[in-house]
Amino acid sequence: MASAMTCSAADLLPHLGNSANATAAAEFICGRFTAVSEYLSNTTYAVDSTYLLFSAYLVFAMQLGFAMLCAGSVRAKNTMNIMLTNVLDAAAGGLSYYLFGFAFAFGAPSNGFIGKHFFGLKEFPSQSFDYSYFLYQWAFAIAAAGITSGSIAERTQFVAYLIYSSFLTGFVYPIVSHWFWSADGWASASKTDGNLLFGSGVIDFAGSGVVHMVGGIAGLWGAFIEGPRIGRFDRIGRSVTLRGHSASLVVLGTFLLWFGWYGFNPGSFLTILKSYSDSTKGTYYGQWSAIGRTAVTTTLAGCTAALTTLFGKRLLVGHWNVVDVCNGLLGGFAAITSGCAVVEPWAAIVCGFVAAWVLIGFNKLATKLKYDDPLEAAQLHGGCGSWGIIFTGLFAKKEYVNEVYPGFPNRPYGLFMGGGRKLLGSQIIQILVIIGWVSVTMGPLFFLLHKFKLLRISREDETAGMDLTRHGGFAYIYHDEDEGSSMPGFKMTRIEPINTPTPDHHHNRSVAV
Amino acid sequence: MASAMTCSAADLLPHLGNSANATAAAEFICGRFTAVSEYLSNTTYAVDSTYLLFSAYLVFAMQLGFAMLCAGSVRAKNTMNIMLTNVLDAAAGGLSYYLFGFAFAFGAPSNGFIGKHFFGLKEFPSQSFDYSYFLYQWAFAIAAAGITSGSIAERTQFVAYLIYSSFLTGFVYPIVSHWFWSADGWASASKTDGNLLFGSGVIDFAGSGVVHMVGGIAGLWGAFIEGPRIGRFDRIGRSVTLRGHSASLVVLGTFLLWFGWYGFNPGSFLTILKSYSDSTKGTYYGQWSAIGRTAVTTTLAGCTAALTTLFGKRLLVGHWNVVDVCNGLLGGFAAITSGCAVVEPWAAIVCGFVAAWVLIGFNKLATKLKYDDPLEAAQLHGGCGSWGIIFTGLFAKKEYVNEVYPGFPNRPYGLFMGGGRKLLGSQIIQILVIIGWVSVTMGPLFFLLHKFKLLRISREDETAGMDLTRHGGFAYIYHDEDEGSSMPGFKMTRIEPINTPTPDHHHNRSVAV
Amino acid sequence: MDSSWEASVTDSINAIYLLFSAYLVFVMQLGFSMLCAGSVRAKNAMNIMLTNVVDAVVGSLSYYLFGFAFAFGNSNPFIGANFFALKDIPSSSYDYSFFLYQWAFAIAVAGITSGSIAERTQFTAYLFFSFFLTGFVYPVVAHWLWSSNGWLSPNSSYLLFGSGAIDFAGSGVVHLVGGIAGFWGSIIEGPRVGRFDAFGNPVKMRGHNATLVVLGTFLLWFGWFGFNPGSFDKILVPYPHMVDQGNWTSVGRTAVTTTLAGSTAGIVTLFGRRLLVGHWDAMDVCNGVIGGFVAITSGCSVIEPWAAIVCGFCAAWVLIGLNILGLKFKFDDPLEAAQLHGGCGAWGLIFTGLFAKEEFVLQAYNSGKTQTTRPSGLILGGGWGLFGAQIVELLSIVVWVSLTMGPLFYLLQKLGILRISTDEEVAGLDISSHGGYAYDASQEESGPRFYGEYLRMQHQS
Repeated sequence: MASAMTCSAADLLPHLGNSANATAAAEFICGRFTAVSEYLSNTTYAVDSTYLLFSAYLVFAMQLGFAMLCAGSVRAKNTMNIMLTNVLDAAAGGLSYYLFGFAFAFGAPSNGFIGKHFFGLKEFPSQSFDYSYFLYQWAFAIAAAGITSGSIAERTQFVAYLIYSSFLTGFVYPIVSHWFWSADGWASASKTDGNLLFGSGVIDFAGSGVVHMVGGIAGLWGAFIEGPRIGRFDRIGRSVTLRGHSASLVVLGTFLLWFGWYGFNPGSFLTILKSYSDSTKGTYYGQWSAIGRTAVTTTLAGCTAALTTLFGKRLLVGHWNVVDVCNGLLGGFAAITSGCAVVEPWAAIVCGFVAAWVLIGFNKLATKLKYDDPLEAAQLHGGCGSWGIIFTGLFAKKEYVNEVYPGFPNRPYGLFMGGGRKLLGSQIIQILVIIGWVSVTMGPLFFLLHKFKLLRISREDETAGMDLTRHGGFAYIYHDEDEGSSMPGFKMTRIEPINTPTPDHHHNRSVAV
Repeated sequence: MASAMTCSAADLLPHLGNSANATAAAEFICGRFTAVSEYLSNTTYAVDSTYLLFSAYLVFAMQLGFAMLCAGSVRAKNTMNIMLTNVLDAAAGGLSYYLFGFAFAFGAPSNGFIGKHFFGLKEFPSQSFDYSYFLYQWAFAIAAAGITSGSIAERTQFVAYLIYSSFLTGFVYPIVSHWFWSADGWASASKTDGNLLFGSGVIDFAGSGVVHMVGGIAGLWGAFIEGPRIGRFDRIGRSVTLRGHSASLVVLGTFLLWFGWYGFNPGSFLTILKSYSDSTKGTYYGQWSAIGRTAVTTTLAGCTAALTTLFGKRLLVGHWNVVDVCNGLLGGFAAITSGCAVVEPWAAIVCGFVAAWVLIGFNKLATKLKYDDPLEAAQLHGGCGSWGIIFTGLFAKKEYVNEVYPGFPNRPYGLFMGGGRKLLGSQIIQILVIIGWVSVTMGPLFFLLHKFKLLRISREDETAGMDLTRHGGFAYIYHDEDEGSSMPGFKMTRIEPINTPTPDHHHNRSVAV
Repeated sequence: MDSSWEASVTDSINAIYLLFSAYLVFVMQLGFSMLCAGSVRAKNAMNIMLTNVVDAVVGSLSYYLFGFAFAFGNSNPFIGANFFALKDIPSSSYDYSFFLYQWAFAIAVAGITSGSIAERTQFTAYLFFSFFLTGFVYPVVAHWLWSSNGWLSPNSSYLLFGSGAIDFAGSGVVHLVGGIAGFWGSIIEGPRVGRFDAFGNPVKMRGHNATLVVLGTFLLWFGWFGFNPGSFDKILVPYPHMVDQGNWTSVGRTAVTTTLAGSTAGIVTLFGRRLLVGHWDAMDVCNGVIGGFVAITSGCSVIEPWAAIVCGFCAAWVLIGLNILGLKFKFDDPLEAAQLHGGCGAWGLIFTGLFAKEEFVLQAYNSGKTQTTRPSGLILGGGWGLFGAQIVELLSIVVWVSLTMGPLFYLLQKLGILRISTDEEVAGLDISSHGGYAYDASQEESGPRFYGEYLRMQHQS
C-alpha cells in the first residue's frame, strides 16, 4: 500500500509543467495525498489494534475455561486448590511475563536462542510491537501453565505449583516461542535474515507445539514423577475411574475454551487489514478471508474430533459420555492449532478425525502404563499437539503458505499436497526439539522438587482433600451448615454409592440406545 | 483530520492557471479528494462504533460476573434472591436509564449539576452521541447497583431492593456521572467552557469514583442501617465466618469480571481511531497504543493485588484461600480504574500492591466495628476505589494526561511525577463530594425504608432462607425428588431443617478472618 | 493509489464486525446448554448437556457439507444448490466469516428443540432429528427469508406483496422453527412421568440448579448482542444524504431495542407472576427476558426504541398465557421452549408488521436510500403489504416445520426409538445411557467440614 500512496511534489512537478504555479499546485495536491495516506495508516493501526485486542480478550477467556474445566474434572475436595492455581497462573504470569518473559520471547534484535530487550516493557511501544501485542502474548503464556496444572492436579503441593509455574511461564515457554515465532528465532518460518531451517522453517501458526506440547510435556514429567493419585489403580493394577465432581463445569469450561479458541487461532494473524495483492482471486480476498477460513478450519476440526470420539467411545465403552466428547473436542482444537491458517477446510476434518483416535490411543496407553493424569492433559495437549504439527507438514497448501508467510517464493509445503519433505522434516524437528527442551528443563525441576519433598502432598492430605487442609475449607456448602448435625458437610449419598469404588466397567451399565 | 484533507476547487484553481481546462481539472481532482475524505470519515465512524459496541458487550458481561460472584458468595438458601436482584439490576436499569438516567447524566447542553435532554432517547442520535454510546453508559449504570446489592445481601426485602435500585440507577448515579464525565459537569477534566476545577478537573477515567465508590458507599449505608446478618457475630462479639456456598461460582464470576474489565477500562476511550499528532513518538503511536497500555495497566494492577493478597493472607491466616485472592484481584481492578489510562505500567504495580493492603485493612476494621458485608463490597469498591482516586493524583504522567485529555496544555498531573498538588486536590474533592452526595441521598432512603419496616426481612425468613419464603424454593435440587416420598416436590426437607431453625452461632466457630 | 485500498479497508472492518458477532452468537450455544442443564433434574444433566454439545458438533458438519448450500446457494426461490462443502467460497458475495456467522445461527435452532423434548428422549433419536433439522429444515426456511432470491425475502428482485417479509435476525427463521419442531416432538412423546398426577393436576418439576439457569440467561443476553445487531453483516455502510449516519447508527439502535425489549419483558413477567403465583421467581424472570429477546429479534432493526418496550410488554403476557394454556392441555415442555420460542417468536413477526418504521426499513434493506418507498408497519401507516407478508411467513413456517418434523417424530415414535422406557426415565438418563451422574460430590470418608474442625481433630490426634 505504502509505495503507491506516497506522493512527492518533485515527482509530480514535471507532469504539470515546471512553472511557478505548477510548483504550488504539485505541493497542494501532494499535501492532500500525504494527509490521506497518513490517515489511512492510522486507520490501519486502529483496525488492526481493535482486532488484536479483542482477540486477546478472547484468549484470556480461555483461562476462565481452563479454570472451569479443571474444577469440574477434579473431585470436589480439591476444587479450591485447582481453581487457585488457575487464578494464580493468570496473576503470576502477568507479572513474570511483564518483567522478563516477553523480553526472552520477543526481545529483538537478538540471537536465535533467546531475546533480550523490553524487560519490564522498557522502550515500549516500538515500531514493531505495541501494547496490544504484549497483551496477546501474555494471554498465550498463561495458557501453557494452565495445561500443566491439569496433569498434576489433586496431589501437588501448592508451593511446588508456584515454583514450576513461574519457571514455565517466565523461562521455558518464552524461549520456545522465541525459537518459532520471533523473527530472530532459529526455526521461525518468517526469519528476517532469510536463512530458514531446511529452507522452510517450522509452521506452527498458533502453537500446537509452542503452547500445547510445551504444557503437555511439562505435565507428563510432573505426573510421571509424582505417580498416580491414591486409589487410581487398585491392588491388582486395574484402573479405577476417579470421576470429576461436576460435568456442568466441564461443559461450561469446554465451551468457553471453544469460544476463546476463536481468539487463539484466527487472532494469531495479528493484523486483519492486509490485502493479498498477488492473489489470483478478486479484491474481495485478503487477510480477512484467511482469518475467516482459519475460524472455519478450527471449528471443523474440533467438531469432527468430538463426533469421532462420541461414536468411538460408544463402541468401545458402551455409553454416550459428555466428558469424553468434550475432551475429544479439545483434542481436535489442539491439533488444528498448528496448521489452521494453511490448510483447506476438508483437511481440517481429516485432522480432527485422526486427533480423536490419537487421544483415545494415548489414553489407552496411559492406562496400561499406569500413568495418571486427571485431565488427560499430557495425552490431549501433548499427543494431539504432536499430531497437529505432523499434520501441518502433510497438508499445508502451497497458496495459503505463501500468503500467510510471504516473502519466500517457492517455499516447501505439505507432503501430501506435493510440496516435498522439507516442511515435514522441519515439523518433526520441532517435535523433537520441544520434547528435548522441556524434558531437560522441567524434568530435573520436578525431580528436584520431588527429592526435597516439595512436590507431592502427604497421604493424609490427599485423602482428606487439599481444600480442607490447605485452603481453608471446601468449595461447596449446599447444606445449611447451621443445623448442628454431626454430618460431614455435603455428602450426596443418595446419588453416588460412596463406599465401594468399583472399577468403572462394572458399575456403568450400558442400558439404552 | 478535516482541514488538511478538504479540497476546494477554488483553492486549487489559481495554482493550475485559470483556464477552462484548469477549472475542470481542479474540480476533478477535488472531487476525488472529497470522496476519499468522506469515505475516511465513514470509516472512522464504523471503526469507532465497532470498538465501542464490543466494549459495551464486554462491560455487560460484568453483570453476569457480578451475578455469579454474588451467588457463590452467599449461602445456598439465599441464592435465588441474590441472582434475581442481579437480573433485575440489568432489566430495570435498562428501562430507567432509557427513560431518564441517560438524560440526567449526559443531556447537554445543561448546567454543571444535572443534564436535561434526551429523555427516552428523544432526538437521538445527535452529532455528539450515538446509540452505541448510550448502550455503553447503560452497561456502566447497572454495574453500580450490582455492587450495592452485594453489601446488603441475605437480609434485605425484595421490595426495598426494587426501590433503592431504581433510585440509585435512575438518579444518584447519573448525577455523579454528569459531574465528572459530561462535558458540562462542574468537575469534569474535559469541560467545554475550559473552566476546570483547580485548573485541573478530576481524572476519573473509567470510574473508580463514579461507579465503584458510589456503589460501595451506598452499600455501606445499607449494610450499616440493616445491621449484620443473624449469627455473623456471636454473643461475645466474636466474628463468625459465614462462608459462601460455592467457590467455583466465585472464581467464575471473578474471571468474568476480569474479562469484562477489558471493556470497562480500555473501552472508556470511546474511540480508537485517533492519532496523537503532537506526540514525539512515531506515527505508530496513537490512541490504539494508549488503549493497549490501559489494558496492560489494568492487568498488572489486578495481578499484583491478587499476589499480594495471596501471600498477605497466607501470613495472616495460614492457608491459601482462593476466595480472598479473587477479592484481592477485584480490589486491584477497582483501584486502577480511575487512573488506568494515564499511568505507566510500573505504577500500576504500585497501585495493585497498595490496593491489596487497603482491602485487608478495611476488612479488619469492618470486623472490629461489627460491620457485616457479605461480599466485602463496601470495603472493596468503596475502599479500593478511594485509593485509586488518590493514586491517580499521585502517579498520573504528564505526557499521558495531555494525550487523553487534550486541549489544555500545561495542566496539572501527578504529585509524585512532579505535577503539583492541584490534581491531587481535585481528586480528594471528588472523594469527599461522592461520599457526601451518596450519604445525603442513599442514607435517608435506607433509613426511611428501615423505619417503615420495608428494609430487613423477618428473623424467621432470614433463618429459613429467602429462597424458600419468597422465591418459591431453593436454587439447588441435587437429590432425586422422584423416589416415592409423598412430598410435593420442591421442598428440600433433607437439606433444610424446616422445623427447628436453630440460631447458627452455635455451630460456626470463628476460626479464620 | 492502489485501486483496492478502499475495498481492503471496508472488507477488513466488516470482517472484524461479523467475526466477533459470530463469536458472540456462538456463546449462545454455551448459554443454551447451561440454561438447559439447570432447568432439568440432576439425573438428566449429562444427557441434556451432551445433546447441546452434539448440536454444535453435528450441526457444523452438516451445515458445512450441505446446509449452507441449501440456505444461500442461488438457484431457485425454494432451495439453494451451490457452495456444497464451501466450494467456490470465498466469492465476491460470501466470505468465510459469513459462513461462520450463519453456522452459529444454525446450531442454535436444534438447541431450542432439544429443550422441549428434554428428559425423556433417546439419544439416537436426538442425533437423527438434529441432523435433519440443522441440515435441511432450517436451511430451507433461511433460504426463503434471507437468501437474495428466496420467495419471502425482502431483498429479492420479486418482493412478495411488494414488501417481502421482514425477519431481520430470525424470530421466525430461528425461533419459530425451533419452537414448532419442539412442539411436535413434545406432543408426540407426551409429558414426563409424574408431570401430571392421577387427577391431571400438574406437579411442579423444578430444575436442579437455578444458578446455571441465570448463568445461561445472561450468556444468552450477551450472545444476543451478536445475534441481532450482528445480522447487519456489515457495519461500514454509510447512508446517503445523512451526515454521520450509517449502519453503525442502526447497529447501535438495534442493540438498544434488543436490550429494552428483553428488560421490559423481564420486569413485566416478574410483577405478572408475583400477582398470579405469589412469589418473586428468578426462573420466570429469566424466561421472560428471553421471551422479550425472541420477540424483538424479528423487528429489532426497523423499529423505534419505544416500540421495543411495547414488544417486550406483550411478549411477557404471550408467554404467561401460553404457559397457562400448556398446563391446561397437559403439554409438557421442560424448558417452555415451544411456548417461548414458538409463541413469542410468532408475536415478534406480527409485531414487526405493526410497528416497522419506513425510514429504518430502508436503512436496513436498501442501505438508506431516500428516493424509494417500501411498505412498513400497519400502525405507523405503512399499509397492509408488510403485515400480510409477515402473516404469510408465520403460516408457511408453521406448515413447513409441521410437515417435515411432525412425520419424522412420528416415525421415530413408531419405530420405538423416540422415547425411553419408564424405568430409565425414573432412574434418569445419565445413569442409564451416559455412564454416571453429572455430579459427584461425595467424599470417600467422613472428613471434617471446616478448617476449624480439621484443626481441632489435628489437636486431638
